Amino acid sequence: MEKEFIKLFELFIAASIINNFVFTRFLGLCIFFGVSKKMETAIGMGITFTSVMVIAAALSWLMFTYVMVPFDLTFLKIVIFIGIVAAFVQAADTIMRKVSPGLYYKLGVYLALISTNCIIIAVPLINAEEHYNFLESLAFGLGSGIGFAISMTIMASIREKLELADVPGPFRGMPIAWITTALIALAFTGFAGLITL
Amino acid sequence: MTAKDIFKITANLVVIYVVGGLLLAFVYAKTSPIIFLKNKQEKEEALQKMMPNADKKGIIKLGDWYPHDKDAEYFVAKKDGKIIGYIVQTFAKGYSSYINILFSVGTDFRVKKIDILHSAETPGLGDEITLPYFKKRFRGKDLAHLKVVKKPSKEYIEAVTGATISSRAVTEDGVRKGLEFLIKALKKREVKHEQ
Amino acid sequence: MEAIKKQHELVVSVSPHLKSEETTSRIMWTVSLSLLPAFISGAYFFGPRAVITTAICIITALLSERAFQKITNREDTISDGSAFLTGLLLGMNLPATVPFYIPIIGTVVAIVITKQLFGGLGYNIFNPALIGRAFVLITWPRAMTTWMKPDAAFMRFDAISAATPLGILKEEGLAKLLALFGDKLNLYTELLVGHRAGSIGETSVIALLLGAAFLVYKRYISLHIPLSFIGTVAVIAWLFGGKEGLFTGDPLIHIMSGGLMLGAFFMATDYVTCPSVKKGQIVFGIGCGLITMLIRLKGGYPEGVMFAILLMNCFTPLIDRNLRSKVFGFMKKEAK
Amino acid sequence: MSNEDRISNWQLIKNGIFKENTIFRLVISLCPSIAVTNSVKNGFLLGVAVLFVQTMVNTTVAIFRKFIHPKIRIPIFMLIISGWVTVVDMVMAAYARAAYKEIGLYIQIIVAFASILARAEMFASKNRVCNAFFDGLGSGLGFLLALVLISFFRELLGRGSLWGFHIVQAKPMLIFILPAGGFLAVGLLMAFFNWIDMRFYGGKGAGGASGH
Repeated sequence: MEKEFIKLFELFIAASIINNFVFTRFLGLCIFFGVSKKMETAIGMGITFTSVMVIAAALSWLMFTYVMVPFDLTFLKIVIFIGIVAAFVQAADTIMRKVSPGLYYKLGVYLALISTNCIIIAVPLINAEEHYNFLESLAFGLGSGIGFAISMTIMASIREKLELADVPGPFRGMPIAWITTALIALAFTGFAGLITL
Repeated sequence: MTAKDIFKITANLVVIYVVGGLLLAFVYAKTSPIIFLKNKQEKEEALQKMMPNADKKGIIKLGDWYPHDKDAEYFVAKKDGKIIGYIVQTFAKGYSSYINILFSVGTDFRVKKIDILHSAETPGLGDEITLPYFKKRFRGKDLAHLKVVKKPSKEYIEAVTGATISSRAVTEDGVRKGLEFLIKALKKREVKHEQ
Repeated sequence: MEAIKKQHELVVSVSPHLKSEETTSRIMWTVSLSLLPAFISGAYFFGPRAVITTAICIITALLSERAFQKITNREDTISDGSAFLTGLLLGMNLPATVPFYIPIIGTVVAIVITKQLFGGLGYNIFNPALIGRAFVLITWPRAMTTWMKPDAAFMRFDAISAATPLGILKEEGLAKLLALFGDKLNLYTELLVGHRAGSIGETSVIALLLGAAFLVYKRYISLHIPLSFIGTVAVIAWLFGGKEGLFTGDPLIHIMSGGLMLGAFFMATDYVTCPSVKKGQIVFGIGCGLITMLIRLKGGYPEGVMFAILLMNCFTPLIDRNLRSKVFGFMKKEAK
Repeated sequence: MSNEDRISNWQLIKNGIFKENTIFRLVISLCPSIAVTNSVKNGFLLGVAVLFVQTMVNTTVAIFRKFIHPKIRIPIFMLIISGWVTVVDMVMAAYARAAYKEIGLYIQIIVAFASILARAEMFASKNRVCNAFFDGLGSGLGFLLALVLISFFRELLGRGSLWGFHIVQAKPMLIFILPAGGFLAVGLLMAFFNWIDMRFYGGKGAGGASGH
């Protein structure tokens, strides 16, 4: 029991920090660069993403294990997973608008962006590839989401500071953001080898 | 939403699913046997490479074992019905990944060949365990000499410079443990046979 | 009124909090001067190669800063000493025996990419010297982890390679380390003096402390970051560093080996890349200490100071921002 | 959009490659620009996969454009995209096995590329089949070229080789095949294109500076 718990914890840490989606797996870059200009949006996005990722991981795990594997439909995983994500996002959108308009006002805008984002679809795909069990899938989804939120928060805070900086012309905007990310990724390589999965 | 709309949406979905389903089923039917065959072929080739002397169908699976809770297999290699050695697949905990190793031993339990099937060690350092110069160092080593030293050595395994952790993983956690397991497993089999 | 004053203070202290050109350059040159004892000790133990490597770094730093400012038509700021200091720090963070292209490329990365592209001194997010070092460490891992055996023979060019104390501790364990150095007392003395393998400027604890004391006396650095950084390392080393369970580790070895002294006093305290609020500095120091020990005890690299400082550099704007926004929140309440 | 019917097919291709280059100008669908560009071969293969998917999706959408009900058009587009991605995924798994082991995940992730959905929604659903085909071809080619360009630099600097063949006899700069070097290479290349744009065409460095 304890061993399993440690494994879940390791999986969580590995997904959030060591194999951080942005800095070592290069996923979710569009959103990462697009939405990390302002702190508020970055945080809102982080929260929305984390929750959607966990739920998408759970739903697609259930679907994968109880429908796709028994009926030998695993070759359709791309179609089915994107369908699940899109359907869930749509449902969340509708429900949030009805139940909690305040929250919808804050986070709803990001929901629309989610279904065309690679990290949401990557989580179920990696879960299926690695044959994680239910809890492991959840831990992986949660870790990935939190790791993504952390990286966006860091990036937003740095970019807010960079607004004051006198960056040379051709580097303004996107290029300097990429170079900043390169340097953060360089710092994150320090975590390499921390956990072997 | 009019009845016409509903009809159109339904028709849309039906057509898309039917056309898409047919297309995917067709591609799947074409590719899946190839994927399956190639997987099998690759595995056989990898095994044959470990034991070039063995007969074409002479490499037979003996059983499964679970180093680091991962699924691995071990095999016996025969030539003209006579056992000429064994092949063991194993996993070792490396620097930043589990290293998937395949190695073969003769009937004297000295290592013949090793191969790294999968690893994700540090480029430029740890991943040199996959290079021939390191893999060659294993030839002829028995259980007692599967030990990593950091100096040039013919007797033991010399570590890759600057990558002691990866070298040690392959040698001690991987091949040595695999060999220990093999010897034990074979003994158990013998006992069973005698009964 | 109180709140307004507070806000005012804080705005002033946002980096770069160097009030004028003159102060900047005086600070930079003084810090460079305070690194002199450690540099001399490095030159003494590692011979002429150490001097040459450091000199290459400094010259490349000055040249690349000048070249960049010329190309982009910017004001020449070479005399403010910051490029000199970056070059010196990077040189002191390299092993003495590296091939000559390593200090050159490392310095260019440090000056051009880390500092100038972000708008020059005062705007860089990361410590330039450390990014330079991380870049070359990852690019040429083998050359950057081949250490030279320290020896006091001054005119000596050939080098015998040796492992650093932390490297030995990580791979072979404490017993081997003690066997190499004789006994514990001898180990401590050698670490204190700097007679061990390592980067040029990081080995001699005494020389580094001497320079640090000078800076503290001059009030150029405060002790918030160094003390919280070293303190955290000590506590964690004591708690988890031992093989026999909790509370059996030896904090002194961890404090005196590796680049901790150099990092904690001279690099983590870099004005531009550390938080400006005192509370934030303590958070920064503790974070550095935690990450350093996490990497030393569990990670792949034997030494974690460099990565720890760089990682906390990422968080600096966040720390600054959060500790500042609290003050704003407080103000809002008062206004109501 | 109706007057765009007049634009020649060649113009459509050129647009996709230069003016609306997915990675350097529009700055979307960035994930593979680093993930698969550590060797020219991987970059090329993923580029081809995207080219194929983009062209086929555009064509399919254009064929069915009158038939698809506007209310459910996005889900239908997603279905079409994921169908074609599955096809590419299975074909690659069968015939390009060595590369698939490395870039398989990123091939599957093509399904979530904003650029493909955007092209289907903004162009293919409103234009004739032929135009949509060439538009997809152009945008796919632009993507392919960008990937090959990035991976050219990264493999040359990082391994001293191109397409697996060793050509430079110097110590390679390993960092360029690692994540950090990938971000750095793309950042520098973007800045370079901005510089060209500003220096020779008097632009404001559109791709970079607009920043999204």
